[in-house]
Parts: sequence; C-alpha cells; structure tokens
Amino acid sequence: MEKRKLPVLPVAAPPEGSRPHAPLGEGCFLGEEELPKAPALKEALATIKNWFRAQSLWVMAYGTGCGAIELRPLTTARFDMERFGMAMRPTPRQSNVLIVSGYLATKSLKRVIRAYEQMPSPKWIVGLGSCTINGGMYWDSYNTINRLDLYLPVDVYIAGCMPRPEALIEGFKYLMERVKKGEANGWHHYLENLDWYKANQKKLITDWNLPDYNW
Amino acid sequence: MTTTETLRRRVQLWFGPQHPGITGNMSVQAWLEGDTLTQGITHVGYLHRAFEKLMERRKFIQSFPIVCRICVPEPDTNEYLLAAALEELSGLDREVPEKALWIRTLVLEMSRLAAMLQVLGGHVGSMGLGVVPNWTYTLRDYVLDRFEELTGARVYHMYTVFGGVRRDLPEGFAERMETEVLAKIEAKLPVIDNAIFDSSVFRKRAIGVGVVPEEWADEMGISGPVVRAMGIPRDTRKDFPYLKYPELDFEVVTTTGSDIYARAWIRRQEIAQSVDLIRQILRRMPTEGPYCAKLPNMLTWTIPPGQTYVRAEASRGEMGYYVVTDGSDKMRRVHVRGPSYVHGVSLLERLIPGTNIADLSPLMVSLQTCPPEIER
Amino acid sequence: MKTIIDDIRARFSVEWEHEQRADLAQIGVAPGTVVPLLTWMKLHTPFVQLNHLSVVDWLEDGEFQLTYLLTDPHGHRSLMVCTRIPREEATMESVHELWPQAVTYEQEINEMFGIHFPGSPRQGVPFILEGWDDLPPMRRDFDTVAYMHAHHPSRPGREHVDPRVYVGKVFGERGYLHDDD
Amino acid sequence: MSLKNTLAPFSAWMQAFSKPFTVPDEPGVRPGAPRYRGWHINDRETCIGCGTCAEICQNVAIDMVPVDEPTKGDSGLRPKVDYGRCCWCALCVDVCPSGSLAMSNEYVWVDHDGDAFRYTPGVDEKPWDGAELGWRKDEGFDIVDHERVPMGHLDPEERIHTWAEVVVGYTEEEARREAARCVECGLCVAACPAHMHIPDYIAAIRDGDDVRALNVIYDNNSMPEMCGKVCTRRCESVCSIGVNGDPLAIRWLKRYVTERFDDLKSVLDVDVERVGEGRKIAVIGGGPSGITVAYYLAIRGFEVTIHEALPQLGGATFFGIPKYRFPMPSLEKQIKLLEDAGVKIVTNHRVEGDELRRMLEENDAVFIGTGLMKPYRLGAEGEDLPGVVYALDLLRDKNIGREVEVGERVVVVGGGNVAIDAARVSRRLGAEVTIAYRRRIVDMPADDEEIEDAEAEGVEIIPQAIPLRVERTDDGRLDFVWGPAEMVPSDRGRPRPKLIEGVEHHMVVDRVIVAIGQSADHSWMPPDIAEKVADAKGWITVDHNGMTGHRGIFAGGDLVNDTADAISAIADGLRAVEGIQRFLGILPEREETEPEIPVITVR
Repeated sequence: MEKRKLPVLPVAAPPEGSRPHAPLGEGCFLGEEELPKAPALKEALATIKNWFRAQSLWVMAYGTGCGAIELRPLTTARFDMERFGMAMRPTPRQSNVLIVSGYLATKSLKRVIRAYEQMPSPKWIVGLGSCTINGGMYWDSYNTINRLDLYLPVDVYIAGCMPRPEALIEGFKYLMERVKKGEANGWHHYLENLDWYKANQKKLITDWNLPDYNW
Repeated sequence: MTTTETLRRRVQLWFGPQHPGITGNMSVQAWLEGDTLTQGITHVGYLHRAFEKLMERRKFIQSFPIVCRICVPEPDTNEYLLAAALEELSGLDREVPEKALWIRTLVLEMSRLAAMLQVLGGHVGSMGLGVVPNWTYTLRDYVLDRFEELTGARVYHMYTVFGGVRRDLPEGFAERMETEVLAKIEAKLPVIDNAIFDSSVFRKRAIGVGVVPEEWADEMGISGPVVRAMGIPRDTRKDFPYLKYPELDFEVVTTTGSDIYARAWIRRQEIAQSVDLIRQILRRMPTEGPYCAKLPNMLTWTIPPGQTYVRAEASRGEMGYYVVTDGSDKMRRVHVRGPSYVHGVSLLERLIPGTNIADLSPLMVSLQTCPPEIER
Repeated sequence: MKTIIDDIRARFSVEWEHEQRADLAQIGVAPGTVVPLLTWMKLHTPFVQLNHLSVVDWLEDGEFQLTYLLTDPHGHRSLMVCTRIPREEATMESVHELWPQAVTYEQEINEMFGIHFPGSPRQGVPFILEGWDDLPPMRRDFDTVAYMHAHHPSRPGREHVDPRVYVGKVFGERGYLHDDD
Repeated sequence: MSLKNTLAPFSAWMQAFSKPFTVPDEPGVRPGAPRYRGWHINDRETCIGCGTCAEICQNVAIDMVPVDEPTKGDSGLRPKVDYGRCCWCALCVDVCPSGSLAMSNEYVWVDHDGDAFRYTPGVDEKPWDGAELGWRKDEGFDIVDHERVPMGHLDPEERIHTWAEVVVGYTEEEARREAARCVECGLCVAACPAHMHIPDYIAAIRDGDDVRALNVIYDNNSMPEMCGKVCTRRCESVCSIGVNGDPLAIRWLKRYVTERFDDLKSVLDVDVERVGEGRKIAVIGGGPSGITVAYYLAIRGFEVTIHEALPQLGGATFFGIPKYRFPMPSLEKQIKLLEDAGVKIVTNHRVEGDELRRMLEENDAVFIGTGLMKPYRLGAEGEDLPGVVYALDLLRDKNIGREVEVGERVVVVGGGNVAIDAARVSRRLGAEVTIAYRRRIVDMPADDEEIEDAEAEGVEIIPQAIPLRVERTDDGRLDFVWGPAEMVPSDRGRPRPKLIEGVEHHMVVDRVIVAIGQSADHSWMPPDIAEKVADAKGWITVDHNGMTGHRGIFAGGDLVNDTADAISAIADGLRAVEGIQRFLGILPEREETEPEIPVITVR
C-alpha cells in the first residue's frame, strides 16, 4: 500500500473519548479471513477484488457545491456515466464514491463528514474543482474550508472551476485505475489517522454533535 | 392529547441537505402528520460563501468573476446586473456599444433557455420520470456548447463586464446556434410535450398541487414563472425594460391554475419564446462595431459615491442587485436579491402546510429554488 | 415619481431625496419615520411590494444604513427608503407585520449585522451560519482574511516576490530624504 | 384521465430509433472550444515579469517567482499559477501588458496529490505548451488603459515666434487620469539611473496627494522639475503599459507635481541626521550632478560650496537647454532650494591653476562635475570659416542673454538633442532650418518627441547626409556640400553610413551649426592631478563610491557616464553622496552581497 503524505498541521492531542476503531482488515468480504492465506492467492484475490470494485463505482447523489451542476450532464444521456459502471445512489449506505463538488461551507462540511462516515467501505472521495485543493475562488471566505484533505481523505482531485464532464470522466477513470492497482486507499488512511482527522474536524466545527465513527 | 399521541401523530423530518429530491444543497425541516406536511422551515447556509463580504474587499473588476457563482444554472444574469449597476453609478452606461447590448441580450436569453431546459427536466425528474431529463439536459448541454464557443467556458462564463462583453461573436455563430441548438430544441419540444404535459402521471401529480393564491403576488413580490402561472403578466423584461428587450417582439406568457403544472407549462412556453428571441437577436444584431467600451485601468478604477438597484428577469423571476459605492475602488456594499429569497423561504414555508410529502420535491422544483442565491 | 415624493413630503419629514433613474427614486428619513411611512405607503399608495431590505455598514460614521426598496408592481417604479441608525446596539422597528417575507430579511440582517428587530419572530435564530461565535460577519470590522488564516489553513509552500519590491532591491533603489532605520 | 394522456407518453419510445446523444468514449478527450479557458501558457521570452497578472488575480492564485536574471525592462520573475486557487477567469490574460500570457484549450488535469497543481507556465514543461487554440488577448478588449492622456502643446505656428514653453502641462484632472493608468509594476525603477520611486509617486498623484508625491520625488532627485521637463525618460521606454500601448507619461506627471509647489523647503519633509557638521565639501561645476551632491550633503550638515564658471547654476540644463523647454523660473526654484539648504554658491568663477590643489587641502572632499564642454570638430574642409559655429556656443550665448544672430538659412549637422535644440532655437530666431544627419531618422539619438516637435515647427531633416566641405560663396554666404550615404551592416551592431562616392549636393546657408558631440576638457586641473583623475584620452573612471583615481576627488555627470543625460548625472551625484560619506567614515563601507530576495509567503 502506498504511504500517503500527511498534510502538515499542528494538531493537539487526540480528543478525549474517541472510540478505537476496528482493526484494519485486508478487505470487506464476508468471511475472507477464513480463506487460505497463501500469498500468491491473496494477491490474486486482491487483484480480482480491486478489479470488481473499480467497475462499480456508485456515487452518492449529494451536490455539496456548485460542481454539482456538471454532475447532471454526467448522469444523463450526453455523457452517460453508467457506461463506465457508475451510478448515482440516493443514500450514503448504497454508495462508495463521495464527490465533494467544490468548496465546502462549514455547515456543509459537517453533513459531508456524516455522510462519508455512513458510507460502507471501501469508499473513495473525489475532490472536484480547485476549491477542494486550496480554497479556489473562496480562499478568503470565513465560511469555506480551503483544504479538503485536512478533514477527509481525498483520493483524486480534478482541477478546474468547474471541471467539465469530460474532465470528470477522466478523473473517474483515474480513480478506477488507482482502485485497480490498489492505490486508492483514502478510507484506510482515514481510519489509520482517525484521531488526526477528528481533531481537525472538531477544531473547525465548534458545535460538534456528530456520533463517533462506528463503521 | 398526550405527548405520546402527539409524537405518534407528528413526525419531524429533515428533507435534505443530502437528499436526491432537494434542489441544490439546502434542507427543509418538516413536520408531518401521516404523509401530510404540517409545517416546514427552510434551512440554508450550506453553500454560504459570503460573496457580498468578499466583493467588499475586491476591486470592481475582481468582483465580476465571483458574481457568476451566485447562481450556478444561470450565471449571466448576475454578471449583467453587476455590470449594469456599476455602469450606472460610474456613468459608463452611456458608452456601452450597441453591439455589446445585443450580445448581452443574447447571452441573457441563452442562459434563460439553458436554465429553463434544466428545470423542465427537473420538474419531471422530481416525480421520478427519468426520460425527459435525459433530453432536456442534453439540449441544455447544446446551449452550453455555444456558450463555450462564445465565452470560453461552459458553466461560469465570466463574459459580461463593465462597458460591454469580453469577446466578439465567433464567425458562423448564428448558423451553428440555429442548426445545433435551436432546431434541435424545436424538434424535441413536441416529444417533450407528449411525455410531460400529455402524461397522465405528470398531470395527476401536478394539476392542483402547490397552488399559490393570487393575493400573495403583490405583497410578497412573487415574480417569474410563479407569478405568470397565476395569469399575471409580470415580467421584468417588459416592466422595467433593459438592454434590447424593448426592441424585440415577444409577449409575456401567462396561464392560469397557479399550480405545478401551470408553472411547468409556462417554462415550456418560455423555452419556445427564448428560441424565438435568440433568433430575433441573432438576426438583428449588428455585425460590425466594437463589443466593449474603452475601459480605464481596471486596477485603479474608482466609482463616485452612489447607490442603485438594478433588476433583470432570470428564469426564476426577478433578480436584483443593490449596489452602494463610496468613491473608492471597491464596492461599499452589494446585496443580491434573488427571486429564491422569497420563493424558497417565505413562499415555500407558506405553501408547505397541507402538502403531501411526496409533492415537496416537485413543489420546490416548480418554485425553482436556488439556494446559493438565498444565502449567497 | 415627483408626485409620490411630494405626497410623502406632505406627510412625513424627508431628509433628502435623489432621483437615480426615471423609475427609481431614493429618499432619506429618520429611523422613527420609517415604519409609519412604510405603513402609509402600503395602505395608501401603489407601492405595496417590499422588494428588498438591505443594510450598509458605514463603519467610519458609526452608523448602519437600512434600505427598504418598495415597488409599485403595476406602475413599474421603485422607491428606496433609506435611514441611518447608530451602530452601537443597533435596533430597528420590524416591518414583518406589513410584509411576512420581511421576517427572512430581518432574520438574516440580525445574523449578519447584529441589528435587532424587536418583535420579529426569528431574531437570534441562525439562518445561514452554524455554530458562529465571532462578530456578525457582514460588519465591516469583521476581517474575513484574518478569520480565514485562523480557521482555514491553506496549502503551504507558496512564495511570491513582488516585482516592485524586488526590482528596487536588486537595482539598489534608495532614498536620501530620510535616514534608514 | 383521458386515453390520450395515458397513451401519449409512450410516444417517447420513438426516440429509441433516433441517434444517441452520447459523446462516444474515445481515446483522448473532446477538445475545448477555440477560445476555451484551459491551462495557462506563457511565452517566457516576451514576458517582462511585471506581475500585473498576480496583481489582478482576485484569488491570489499567481506567485511571481525568480526565473531569469533581472534586467532593465524585465524583472526576471515569471508567474507561477496555483490551480488550487485559479478560477479560470482569464483576467490575467486580458490584463497582461506584454501579451505573453495566454490559455490553452486543454482542460484535463487529475491527480491524487493535492500539492501537484502548481506550475510556472513557459518554464515548467507541460503537454499543452505551444497550444494553438485557447483564450488569447483580444484587440477589442482592454482592462488597462493603453492610451495616454494627450499633452497640450502650443501650436507650432505660434511657438516659433515665442520663447514660451512648448508643453502646456497637465491639469490636475488630466494628471490624476494619467496616473490612474499605472499598474505599479516597478520596472521603471530599474531603468531609471537614479532609481526614483516612480510607482509610489504616481500612486500618490492618483490618490490626489501631491505633497506626498513631491516628497517621494525629492527622496532621490533634487532637480525633478528639470527632469519633469527634459528627462530622457528611460523609465518610459520600459513601462509595461508601453509594451503594447503608450507608456505612462512619467515625465509629465513629475512635471505636474513639481510645478504645483513654489516654496519647496516648506513642503519637503527632511528627516536626516546632520552627520556632516563641521565637514567641508567643494563642488566644481554646478550641473545636475553637482547640485545633487550639494543638496543631499547640505541637508546632512556638510558645508558645501559650489563653484560655477557661468553666471548661473544648472550646467547643461542652464546653458544647453533652450528656455522653451526648461524655463528660467523652474531652475531658479531649484537653486532657491539649494540656498535654503545652506549651500554656498559661487558663480562666474572658473577654477583654474592650482586652485584645485588648494581646495583639496581646505576641504574634506572635492566633487567634480564639469561636464563635456569641448565640442567635437566637424572634420571637414572649411570648418574654420566664419559662420561655422558650434551648437553649444550658440545655445549658451542665447541662454545667458547675449545677442545671437543666425541669418536666414541654417544647416545643423548632427542628430542628437543638442542638434535639435540648435535647430529649434534657430527656427525661433527666424531662420529656415535643415538638419543633416549621417544615419537614418530612426537612428537619431535625439528624443522622438523632440524630433516630431522640430518637424512640426518646420525643421527639415535630411538623413544619410555626410558633410563633405564648407565653402564661402561669392556673396559672403556659405555653401554646405554634402554627399548621400547608404547604410551598410557593421560589426558594431547598428548599421554604418557609407558615403556614395561621386554625388554632391549643395546648400547655400548663412550658418553651419555643428552639433556632433562634445568631449571633456581637463586643462583647468593641475597636470599631476589630472593625470590621476583621467586617462590619456580624458576619460574618467570612478569606483563604486564615485571616487576617481585621486584620493578625495569624486566625479560624476557627463564626465563619467557615457549616457550624457541629466538623470544619469543625478544618479552619479547620489552615488557620490554616499561615497563621500563612506570615504569620510560616516557610513560603513558597502559590503558586496547578493541582494536578498524579498519573498512573501502566500497563505
């Protein structure tokens, strides 16, 4: 697994009462642990698993920001993302791709975190548009975050303001490639560094009332 | 009634922000009795980017890339209004060349067309009919293709600036507009009619639902398709004429019923009207001449103190900009008054009691609530 | 427009008036005059529609300007009624009983500028912000950049050289009227 | 529900037979429109590093980063774009004064690393470099003002009958409007020999704060009113707005401010320690360099005496520049400032013999700024005939008030500012004037505006004309004989004129005015000192402090620099102001260090 670069930000000690999460398994197949553990087989299994995952990215229908306007053409006839095995799902419980379509207001960030945590693993985040990278147009706004990766693990960024549907398709193809190679491991990173993420989130969201991450 | 009974009878439900039926990123806190809504409160702020605050610390020219973000489906109204307000306050309005006025009218009408195609798809989409959005979004995309050709971008055009527009019409634009957009839309409209307005499913869910009483029109300042669906011919393009609209030949579309069906019908008619207007504009537009006035150095431009309110007809209704300048190189205050501010909050909250939960989403689409323009 | 302003002048004291366009006039009145004026206008003139309610922060003068935009929807003209109230503990009479949608405007102004409208139903209820614990953000003394630096870190590693300063340094720009400190 | 309403929607099935809308999934993406706003491209060579793109970017997405060596007219900085901030508004492209910045129509960039989205267009290699399509600057749209506020001039017909100033000067409104055109890039500061704080005083003028502007101007130029009228304005030649338009009228703006105040001392806010109390400095030559040294040392408490051979201070700006360009009251104002600062002025005093030696003993340092006073000779037969005069003599005699007479027809030989001045003065004295110049008009070292003005006043210019000889005619006039030249390439850069043999043109004139340059004259110095100060050819070289080969003798102005303009002389003076203080141990010796790059961390 590729080690991801941790963004540098001074963080206080892990917040009190953060519940330890379940040990990180290799995957999310039911009963996978019972399978024979020969390394070659394990590797082959992982490849197959990743290939399947890449072919069925289900996107949560949550237009968090203005980039959502280009998601509609993507889901409808002209750019038709279903031919790539992707579909919009109405609820986080059925999705494994969260598209953060641009800037996030603090108020939205809270909902996005909640939605992300409700998604079953494996799950990936696509940062759509420049404002997820470094604040973009709204860099000096008091109400929008500048870096999404401080709060949630981002697997792919698509630069643009806003990126066209074709750029989104390229972004998703890139995500699929990374999933196939087993490199898109944002959700692992989130779990491994949960305390760091939670501290960042709580530093910004002062009226914190979300349940602990329990998936 | 005991507390338990109250609880049994009354359920609180958050409709959005993460909900496939919500219009944009907003939410309605709703109370239900059975499947009937008894009360609803609109919650916005999920998209609050503080445009007005940011513009107070940006120079005039730097403000104009930011205003188009206030309404994503229809950015050009914002660009035009900011330009119009500042031109009026600076006296630059007298220098805007003829051609620029025509191009601005064209751009506004194109953006109305794109937005109405989108919302017409939304009308049926919100009822779970997935076929029509596939057409209307594609048709909208054809309009966006022309926008891309004209302005250099698909969604955020950043095209209308003080003094005119940023680029001339490309060679052969009118022909491509006709063959690749207008003709295709016109060919598709009867099919859409069949699939929407003749569909018993749509009729059953739309007729008589979400009726806005006529008395509310004046005091609440309801505008756009919502007011025209009441039979009131109110249209900023006619009432407060701007740009080249007085020279164009069109009638305000009205119908009666004031329900979701009527509003969808108005939009369907206005799509045809826009198509016709775009043809008129392209036919009458001068081919020669400058497209932008000579501008002073935008890095140091100052505007004398003053305040004004300008308005234009967006697809959703009357959009207004209140701009105050204080003689410096930045705006003292800019306040954007989108139609959704009234439609999406006060009007929606007044309409919710008695509505079926399943009709909330179509209702919101029919009011065309656009949350970013409420919270800005 | 002239007639309506004359009518107003006959009944209320008007501090100033200005005709911005043929269809838009502006008048300034004292804060106490606003509600009686608006009530009269809604009941007795065609200006029945409250289009807009906005605030301008004149920080230097220590005042807020409230602007009410009334529209005559059939005569197609508008009147801007402006008034100024002190910034300190700013309070203004509510107009929500005249126009129900004013509640939203007043709620937002209360949140964004900290102006209180006694009697207006949603005062103090957050409208746009959530968990906000700073100055009302639209006040001009609230510094959004400072807030951004404190709360929303940017991606590090960017360095900018201002050409004006750089050229001066490289080519040895100096001054002789003042000693360098 | 009618049957129609039940059946009608099924007509949608007909669409199943129509052509699909879907854009096929083919390798490569659909290209953006011809004027699509995609990733930036920049022409590294054309870019001048003015940073206007960074200035206008409302998202602070552009950093200027050092890439090339800074030169005059190019800061060497290049824009680096952060695509985590960019919003593709292309204001940077539309504002770009040099027109180097553009956008390609490529729009796909995906990465998993958020730090990757930055590059310097034109420097970091990208697949879209050299893209042919994309957003480009368009002629019909400008967000900077490329048109200068026109300067009023006296009508040419009128002005040849008067000695009044030709240039009218900006009104307050015009000055503010012109100043508002500035983008404050600072490239002009590099080009100005004195490195005046040009953007700062232009900003002050724009803001309506003329007092501040005047103080900024006097911060490193004690003769700005002269510069405001006659400066050679190297600043304007590198002005970023001037790359594709009219440069800022920097000179006219300076003129506007300096003309607004009569009592300079009361307006100037001088705040320096009087470190020179009790020290004496002698300045020989009252030209711009000498005046600069005198003023800035005097305000520091030095006891300064200026020795000037002519009846008035000012040097070449007094005796060489005609009054219709630089009128006397403007000069007197400068001299008044010097007197107010406590400078002792000795005029009509030519330093000669052993006087320099005595001065060296009596003073802590001596500054020489005597200029170039010995005209070059024509080198053609007949140049000693009466009626062949030197332009400098003519201008000086006119300026110090002697009676001057040039007859009806005059030919001026030369192409510099002195030649033009002589021509225009002769015009005002009532003569028909022709200028004969060896090279082409574009090669003339004179100011373009001067050439235009001269032509407007009816001066005829004959380019590529080589004087052959001057002969006396029977009726006592002069026959100026010249031959045409052709331009041939030269290994020294600019083409060289070559005489076309066998062709001769004749021109009968009353005066032949020679204006082909001057050289230094060191005959006034004691020979042993002159030997140390100047080389055999008479050239003076100075060190970084402005000191000559002789201890305690500093020099500047036309003597030292090869540009021979007033602002360079002022720059030399400023160098000597610091150099003298270092020499006397008041300032520490300068350390040779690389200037620190003023980096701002962008957050």
